[in-house]
Amino acid sequence: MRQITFSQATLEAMAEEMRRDENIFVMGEDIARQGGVFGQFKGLSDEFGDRIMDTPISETAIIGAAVGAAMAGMRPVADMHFADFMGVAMDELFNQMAKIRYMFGGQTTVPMIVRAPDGLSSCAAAQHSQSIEAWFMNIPGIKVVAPSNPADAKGLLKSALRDDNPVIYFENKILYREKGEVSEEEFLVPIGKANIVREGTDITIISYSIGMKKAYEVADKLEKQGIHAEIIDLRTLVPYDKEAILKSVKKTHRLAIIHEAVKQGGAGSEIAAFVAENAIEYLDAPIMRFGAPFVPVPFSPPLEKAYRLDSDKIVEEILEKF
Amino acid sequence: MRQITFSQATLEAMAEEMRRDENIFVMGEDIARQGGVFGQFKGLSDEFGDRIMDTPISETAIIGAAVGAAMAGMRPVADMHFADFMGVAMDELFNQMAKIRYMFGGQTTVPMIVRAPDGLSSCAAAQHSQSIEAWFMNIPGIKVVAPSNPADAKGLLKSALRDDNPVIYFENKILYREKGEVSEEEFLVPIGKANIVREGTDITIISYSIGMKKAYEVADKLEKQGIHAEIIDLRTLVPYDKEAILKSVKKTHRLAIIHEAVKQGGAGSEIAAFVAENAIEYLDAPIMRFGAPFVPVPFSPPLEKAYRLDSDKIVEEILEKF
Amino acid sequence: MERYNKDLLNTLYYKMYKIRRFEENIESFFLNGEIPGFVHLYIGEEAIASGVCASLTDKDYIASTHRGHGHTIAKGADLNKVMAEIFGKKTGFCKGKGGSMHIADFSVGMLGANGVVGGGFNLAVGAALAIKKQKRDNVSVVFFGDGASNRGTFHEALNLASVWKLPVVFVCENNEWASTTPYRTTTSVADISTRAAGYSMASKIADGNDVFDVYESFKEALDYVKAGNGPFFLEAKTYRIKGHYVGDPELYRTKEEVQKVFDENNPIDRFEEKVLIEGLMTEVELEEIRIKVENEIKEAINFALNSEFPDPSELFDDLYV
Amino acid sequence: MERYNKDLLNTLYYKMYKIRRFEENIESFFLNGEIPGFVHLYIGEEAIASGVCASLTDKDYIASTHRGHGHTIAKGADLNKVMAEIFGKKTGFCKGKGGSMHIADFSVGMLGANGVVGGGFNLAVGAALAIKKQKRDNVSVVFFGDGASNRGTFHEALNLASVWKLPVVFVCENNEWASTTPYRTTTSVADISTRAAGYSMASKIADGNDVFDVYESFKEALDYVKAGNGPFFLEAKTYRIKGHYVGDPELYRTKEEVQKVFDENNPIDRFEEKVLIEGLMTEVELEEIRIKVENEIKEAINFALNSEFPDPSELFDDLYV
Ligand SMILES: Cc1ncc(C[n+]2csc(CCOP(=O)(O)OP(=O)(O)O)c2C)c(N)n1
Ligand SMILES: Cc1ncc(C[n+]2csc(CCOP(=O)(O)OP(=O)(O)O)c2C)c(N)n1
Ligand SMILES: [Mg+2]
Ligand SMILES: [Mg+2]
Repeated sequence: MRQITFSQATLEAMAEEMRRDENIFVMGEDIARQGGVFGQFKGLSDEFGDRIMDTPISETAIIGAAVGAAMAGMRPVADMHFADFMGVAMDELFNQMAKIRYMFGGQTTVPMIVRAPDGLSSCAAAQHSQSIEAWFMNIPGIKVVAPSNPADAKGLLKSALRDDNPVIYFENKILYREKGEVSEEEFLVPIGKANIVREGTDITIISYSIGMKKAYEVADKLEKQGIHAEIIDLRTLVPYDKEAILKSVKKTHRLAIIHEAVKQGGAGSEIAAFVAENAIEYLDAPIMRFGAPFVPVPFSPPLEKAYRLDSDKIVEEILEKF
Repeated sequence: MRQITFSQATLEAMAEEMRRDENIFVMGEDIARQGGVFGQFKGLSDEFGDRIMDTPISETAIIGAAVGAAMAGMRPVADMHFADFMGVAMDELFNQMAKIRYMFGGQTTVPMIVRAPDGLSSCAAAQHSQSIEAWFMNIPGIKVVAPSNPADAKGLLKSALRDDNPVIYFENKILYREKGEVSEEEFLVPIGKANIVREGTDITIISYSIGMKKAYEVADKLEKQGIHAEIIDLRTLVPYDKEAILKSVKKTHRLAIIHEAVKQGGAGSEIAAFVAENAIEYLDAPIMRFGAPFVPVPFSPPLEKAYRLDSDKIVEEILEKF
Repeated sequence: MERYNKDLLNTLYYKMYKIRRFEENIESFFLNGEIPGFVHLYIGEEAIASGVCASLTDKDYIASTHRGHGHTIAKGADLNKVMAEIFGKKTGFCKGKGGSMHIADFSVGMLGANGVVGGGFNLAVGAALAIKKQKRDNVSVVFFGDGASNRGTFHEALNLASVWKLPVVFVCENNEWASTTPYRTTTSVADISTRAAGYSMASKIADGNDVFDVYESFKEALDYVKAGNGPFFLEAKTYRIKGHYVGDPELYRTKEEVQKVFDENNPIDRFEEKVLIEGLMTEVELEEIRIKVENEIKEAINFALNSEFPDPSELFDDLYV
Repeated sequence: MERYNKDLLNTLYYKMYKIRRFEENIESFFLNGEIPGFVHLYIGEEAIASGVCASLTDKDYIASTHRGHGHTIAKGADLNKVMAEIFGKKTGFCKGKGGSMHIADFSVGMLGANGVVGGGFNLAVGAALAIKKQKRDNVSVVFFGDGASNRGTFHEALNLASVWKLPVVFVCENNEWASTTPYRTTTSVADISTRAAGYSMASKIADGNDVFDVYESFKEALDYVKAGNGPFFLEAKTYRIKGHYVGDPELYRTKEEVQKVFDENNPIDRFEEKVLIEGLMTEVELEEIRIKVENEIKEAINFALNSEFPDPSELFDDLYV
């Protein structure tokens, strides 16, 4: 199958769906003239003209106007430039976008997508490196996806563009340039379904987005020790695939959760707690979470390196529990 | 000992500390003229004059200016009116307040307090009823406290007012009117230390803030079934008292966590995950979390009632696991 | 006054009077403990919503505030369902999930009250953007208070509406108070419309207690906006007659101060006086409208009181599609 | 020109030239891959930070932007530590934790660059509030771009500063670009200072490429603010000569357009021309300053290059007190 980058995969999803649905349009900073900070909108304005709109540096207006346009029949895509800037529009995200449908008794839908490039890149420091998906797991009314590869990037974005609920689409900055197989046929990846990307018997490793790279590394290293890990790519964080998780844990009796975001209060906490609540009797070892330490992201290369997940350390800690 | 309300306790803490430290001042909406939406600042402006400042409806300015003033040698207290409005100033809270000290290599401190009245009151609906403390457990650089009674309210606020780190002080709207014993002597409650408010042998119940009311109800009801619950009032969410939690769980072999906030991705997830990671072998039953369902807070009384924690149901679920 | 045909006069009076009587009833039900949550009354400001909405159709949008009953009624929402919602009944517009602070009627383009002050600006701008993209000949209106004009969303919304020349009218209800705070102590301009120049936006000040002035001014705004000139800023000067919310002890001002404004500058009295003196309407005609309003309100009250509360099982409905 | 004694002239030239040469060096180190992260250069805008900071002391505060090297240097921060920080060394101001986008020197009142556009407004307002509460005779200055002027924080900060009459000067560096976007397409006024009137705030426009005009205008602002009149808004018109960040392909404008501005309106050339023609300084004096600057920069580079990176164990330092 052909290989394309994650970034190209999102571009294809956008173009295909924008051709299909004329209500889709895109708002954000530097997306029309520049094609996005990471090139993830490159060329779209050639085909779609003023459906790709460069905005002022006004994040509350970007999200707020997207909500308003969604209520008035459009299907806006709002680009956040960096996920780090979602805090600027947090009220619009959690008090408006997430609540409108419910609070108004289902009178309207808010079909919109928030695209949020996240994660460490290369020494972008404290305010340009964050992964804050966990907050949104605590906010009812939003769907949250976080693809880990080009095919999922395309399939989930297409699904999101057809979903009548607000969807936050976390796209990792490092993954943009990664290549992977993506079918030329049209396909969707359903929101809410995890992907068992590797079957195994000895331990379940759950991850999503860039964390999946570590998941594979860790699984490969464990394999060398004769430990067969089952890897679950969560794909969607809200709603997350409870069934797939339980099924796997009941089979492997062990669980490790890996994500790049801060460990304390991270998405892994919810997953771990869910399993401890629903399958503790199947577990032969502590549930392990691996995530960033409890400090802001530092700038200097050796500090950033120390901040990052290290698959050797993860393997070591896992082995200690075997 | 004399009894005063939670609200009075915070007033005493403010007044005592403001007398001690002339750098403390307070900013917020309707706090000088009105004494706060819940009367929690009542009378302070009589004694402290322009150290109690009514602001415009400008939450980013309230938090941002507090950060700026803190860096310039003051010790600001910023009132958020309702915790629900913290989203408006989320960037200031998480990208500025929380990160400044670390990101600038310790060149400055940011001694400030954010006071955030939270929780359900009486049919205040989706945007005036929330508890969002979990988000802040995922953000390094902030301390987070959530007192459950007048004595802790006073002691923790006084500690916060002497802490050189930014502290978010979640104060529950219903608790304001509750009375409790508060010593007339000066005292502090240390940030980061949990309180074992009742010793028990059969199950550990962890809670904080208004959740503690349910914790007591549940424990009392369990007691009638011959089950002796140990109750931990967490008091502080960041940093939370890991030692106290582990010690108790290792003794009781069971754990239930209760909070009013949304269960999914709530503070209970972190606590549960922590225990599943560090003491799973001591557990005789699943770790149970009790929190709000995954919907915004509805307005109508029967819906709001259905939304609330119900100690009978909690007891029932706990008993099922015995 | 030639454009004031009977229909229009009836409409203006009908809307104003309906809002007034609705609010008076809400106030007493609330004080009797029959309405849950809290409510903010629009009494004394009826001329603004009425004068604005008289020129709007169901295809035009409005975004509202925490003080939203007046806007909702003026926009033509079914009174029964407004009343039922405020009582928390399942027959209300939001099936009891919203209440006073989240009243909405999407069928008439009323995009919702908002518990977040300043939350409506960008929603209205977004609706105007949709109108423009859909090449429709409609407008979007956002009502907001003097207090809301100090929120950052005000700035971002006005700037965006201006650079994109969107069909939106910003209607500032300057009632001189933001809960307990006189606007002059927190707002750095005397006329909030002064700020429009910072966005190259046309603006006007109207007497918010004179429904004719509001109507005329808004018409001007509408013509301007519909001609494709971009947004318009209308500041309506008024005064908050009631407490910030029902039950507000109002320690921050004197009863006399308020009474004086109400006696001298009551928009409904002013309308009545004017139409009678100028012979535009008769006392009989006014009375007919009042009777109609009373009947509708009585019906709405009955409807609300006789409606069921939602069933607890409905808690989980309407979250996701 | 009488107030321009030799000291002052030296200072202005020294600051500008130092920033210029610093940035040129940073650019080439970055292009050589020796600087981590990303950097935004201040080349062509030196007159603004220099003209402003010439009148400030260490007890005055500035809040800066993502494009903060110039502000930091103009405020008098130790060049070695600035350079070391940008290289990510532990001898830098932030011990390597901040880098270019978070450079800060609290010892000279430089409250930090900011990775969040528009993040500095309220910080500066807060510092001004502290000054007022401490009854000190200082000021707080916030530098910000044309792009930042569309953030809600701009509005909230200006309003608050105005109603509380705080000693703060808002210095808008209108360099016509917000990354790839020409400011006129996203900003609803031609002169951003027009917005000051919306906060009853005094304002002025200066030629941001003429350090004398910036100096004079800022002096005026300072006198105004120190007299207790409240905040002042100064818009400095300039142009962004370099790409938004080093490495920016700049597809959105032509090289010629940029070169033309740089040739005709280079603040350093303009200074040199002026002082030479008016006989205020000699070529020898200018050269002396340039040599001094080169030496300082050389030293700073050596310092940075010879400094250690932080030890991984330092990751956990400096979070809480
Ligand atoms: C973001 C936000 N901050 C604070 C509040 C609390 N609050 C509710 S209404 C109000 C005053 C609003 O004043 P104004 O905008 O003038 O409207 P009015 O009540 O006068 O109609 C305040 C401060 C809120 N609801 N939202
Ligand atoms: C809140 C926020 N939104 C977007 C960005 C991304 N960004 C960084 S610099 C920039 C342009 C800033 O333009 P301007 O304020 O004019 O400053 P200049 O770069 O011209 O000095 C943008 C959009 C950001 N850092 N912060
Ligand atoms: Mg008002
Ligand atoms: Mg610029």
